[in-house]
Amino acid sequence: MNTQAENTTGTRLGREELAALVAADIKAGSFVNLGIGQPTLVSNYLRPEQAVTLHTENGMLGMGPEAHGDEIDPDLINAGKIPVTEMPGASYFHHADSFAMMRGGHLDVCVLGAFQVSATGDLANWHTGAPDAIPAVGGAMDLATGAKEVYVMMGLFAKDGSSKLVEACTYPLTGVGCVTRIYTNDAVFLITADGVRVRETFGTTLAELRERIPVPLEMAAVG
Amino acid sequence: MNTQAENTTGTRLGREELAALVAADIKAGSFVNLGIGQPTLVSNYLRPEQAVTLHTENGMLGMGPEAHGDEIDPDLINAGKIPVTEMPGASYFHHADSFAMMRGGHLDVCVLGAFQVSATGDLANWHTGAPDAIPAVGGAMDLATGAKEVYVMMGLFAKDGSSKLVEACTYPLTGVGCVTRIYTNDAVFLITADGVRVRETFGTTLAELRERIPVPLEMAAVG
Amino acid sequence: MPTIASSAAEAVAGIRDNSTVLIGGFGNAGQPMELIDALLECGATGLTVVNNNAGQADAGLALLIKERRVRKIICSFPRQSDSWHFDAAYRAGEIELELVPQGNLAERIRAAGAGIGGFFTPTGYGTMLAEGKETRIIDGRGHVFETPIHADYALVKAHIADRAGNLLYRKTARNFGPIMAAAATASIVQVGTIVDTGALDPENIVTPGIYVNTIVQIGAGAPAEHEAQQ
Amino acid sequence: MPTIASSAAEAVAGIRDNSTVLIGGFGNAGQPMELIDALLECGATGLTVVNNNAGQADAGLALLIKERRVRKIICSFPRQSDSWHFDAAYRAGEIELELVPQGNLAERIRAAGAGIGGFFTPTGYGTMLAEGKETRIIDGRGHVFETPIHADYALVKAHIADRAGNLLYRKTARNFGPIMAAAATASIVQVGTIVDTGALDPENIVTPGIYVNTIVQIGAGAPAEHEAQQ
Repeated sequence: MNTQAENTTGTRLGREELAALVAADIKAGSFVNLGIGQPTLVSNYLRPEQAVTLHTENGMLGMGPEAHGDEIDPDLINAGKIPVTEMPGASYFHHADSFAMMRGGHLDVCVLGAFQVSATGDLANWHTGAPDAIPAVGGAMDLATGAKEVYVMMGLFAKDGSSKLVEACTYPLTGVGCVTRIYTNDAVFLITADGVRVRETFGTTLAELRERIPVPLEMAAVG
Repeated sequence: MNTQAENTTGTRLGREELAALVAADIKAGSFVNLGIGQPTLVSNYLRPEQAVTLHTENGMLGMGPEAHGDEIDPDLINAGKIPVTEMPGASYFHHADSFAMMRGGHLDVCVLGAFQVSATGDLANWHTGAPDAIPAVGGAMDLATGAKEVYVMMGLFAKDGSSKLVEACTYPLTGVGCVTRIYTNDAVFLITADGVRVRETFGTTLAELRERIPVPLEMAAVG
Repeated sequence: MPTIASSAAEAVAGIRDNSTVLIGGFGNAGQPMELIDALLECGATGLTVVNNNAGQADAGLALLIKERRVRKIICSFPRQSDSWHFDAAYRAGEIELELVPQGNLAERIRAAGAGIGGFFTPTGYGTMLAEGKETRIIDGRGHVFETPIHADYALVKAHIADRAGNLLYRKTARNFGPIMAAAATASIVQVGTIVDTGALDPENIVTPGIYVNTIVQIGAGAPAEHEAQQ
Repeated sequence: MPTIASSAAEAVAGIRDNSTVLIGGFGNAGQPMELIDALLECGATGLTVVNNNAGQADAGLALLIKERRVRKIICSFPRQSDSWHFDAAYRAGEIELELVPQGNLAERIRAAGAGIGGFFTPTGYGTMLAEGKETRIIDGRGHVFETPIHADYALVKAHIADRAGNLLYRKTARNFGPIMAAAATASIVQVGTIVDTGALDPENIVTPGIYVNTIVQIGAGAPAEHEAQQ
């Protein structure tokens, strides 16, 4: 909430700036799962004093940074199958316990990529729906369903210029009404019971967003 | 099955002889849960070469004999809350894992006491059904339902002389169709899909049993 | 990160009237006696308590029941030779009893922590404890539908905690502790020893710190021969 | 007591055609590669395989699929950059795919080992993976009914076993091993080291020996710095 006082900054955020913004928004002491891909970048911007504990769904709390050189241990990998390291206070557990931790609502935040998010927080991020695509879901549905807060990081517009924030998803759903925030390079959106709120914009305006996004938008109350 | 060749012995079994008989019938390498009370006696007659592993539902495999003197550790008790000891190869687990082990059918044998057993293996052993009784079930239903084989140890006749092997239980049930054998001081009964079979008698005869037990009885085929 | 409370009284101070409280222990093993005593002292009433038993003799949970702080108890084995305070409250109609087979009790607590909405179990099928419950035949076998037991608080006794809240237990004192810590909104844990984060082997953690909200060190704790490994 | 086999081939020799086989591992961590190779060698076919993935590159499970030994696969993430043998079999209509969200997959395996007849989970509700499944609103939230995945065999890789079959795992190689060992009628486990019964601390056992039928020691196993404690 520390960014709410200034609702618009001059330029569109870069990939790294966006990751830094998400990291700064995570409350101290949180337990967090970062999805594969862009969300993984967030870990580079978490400050030690935030004391954030990272969960990886293949059975670990207290995951450290990616392993390099001699640190690499084939028995210690993250959900993206990348070798990682162990932080003090880590713990290991089996897959049922790991997903129980997620499904049971014990993670504070999960950060995921997305193809589309609807105005009511429906998430589509696992399947293009193309008739010849071989589907693969992994832990996407479990992550979307389980965490207390689901933050999506995505580009706001698809390659054809269409909005990925939509009235209703056209891609197959990952979860219903699960997304609470959307972080994009152009703006941060809050999904609330009263509709979608724009928390801040980066190099664009509410009016411009309203033109391109087929969802009613209001600025969030500055608190 | 080593006793099937001689179906009748001269005298009624004592309490300890009955425990020894049950112990001798447990296959080598079995995982076994012994209920509170009379079934606990069975552990005194298990031979080391049988390599039977005892389970206690409060979270342990590899339970050893009752603890005495300096062996007593208040953190190491059995389901009857008696201090016990630990055998080499023991393991500890929490209550959900312990009952998962039972419910999942991983225990080979469970030995329980009973108020009544029906001809189809229904068990009544937890509640007298008296209107002013305060009910308490503990792990009785879980034990009855979970083990591959449920052996009952009980007196064959109640104080009023009535048979505790009945056509249908009049006491509240613990489990339906779960008992596979009944060990009594007078005879051993097998509950089979074809009805109740008398494996052996002790100081009585099939004819005498038929007079007092309101259930069709046949001798078991000698194997 | 869990809060480290300086006393049992401080640890339970937030417990409000009409809360649901899971209390660990099987017999005396794993029973968080000092936390229960502090709960009695703090005065919270109208409680729903989940425990394997319903109190014994004149201590702990039995005193909570004697003082009529417990509106309802969910347990598997209330009646014991020394459960006189429960017996009296029950016969007076001053405590509600929900009797649950012990394994169903454990699984219902586990389900709450694991976000499971309900499950079918064969245990209890065809008995009076299944009366009024949904049943279903699955693969030819009768099953009863059971629901999760969520709670506001868990009072748990563990052996060793690190400052991140990771817990080790000791022998059969483990019993309900791990599943209760996971099922409660806030878990309050008494331990014999608190060690620095990093002192426990990550392979051996039984309750990860994510499930622990408050830790309090009580007395000398359990025997010390099972030391933290690293 | 588990059997200690002298080779991977001997360990899997009993696996029959048309069996359901759980195969542990997530990526290469915890993957029982030598047991899978032996399963390929032994010739069993018509298999239903349960694994998180559907084989990678030209090894292990991918070769079983290439050889058309797998009639059906139950997994969460079949399509990967190097899943070409699965992709080919699937596009040819020569393998049946049951796609399950990873946490539902784990919970269904756990349910089989725990004797649970089925459960309601929020994961997947409202998605195409719930199509045709029973649903229920519980406490205002949509849930899907999921059933246990029982199996004839489990192939598991652990770190250390004692002769009673108690298992320790290593780091994230633990993953599906413990729940698969419990869900199968017969569990076949490859380990780096077999130690005498009594050499492992009973507090730290992850898979109790009751869930293990066959053990085989393979090679030097995993790095040895995580030694048996006592």
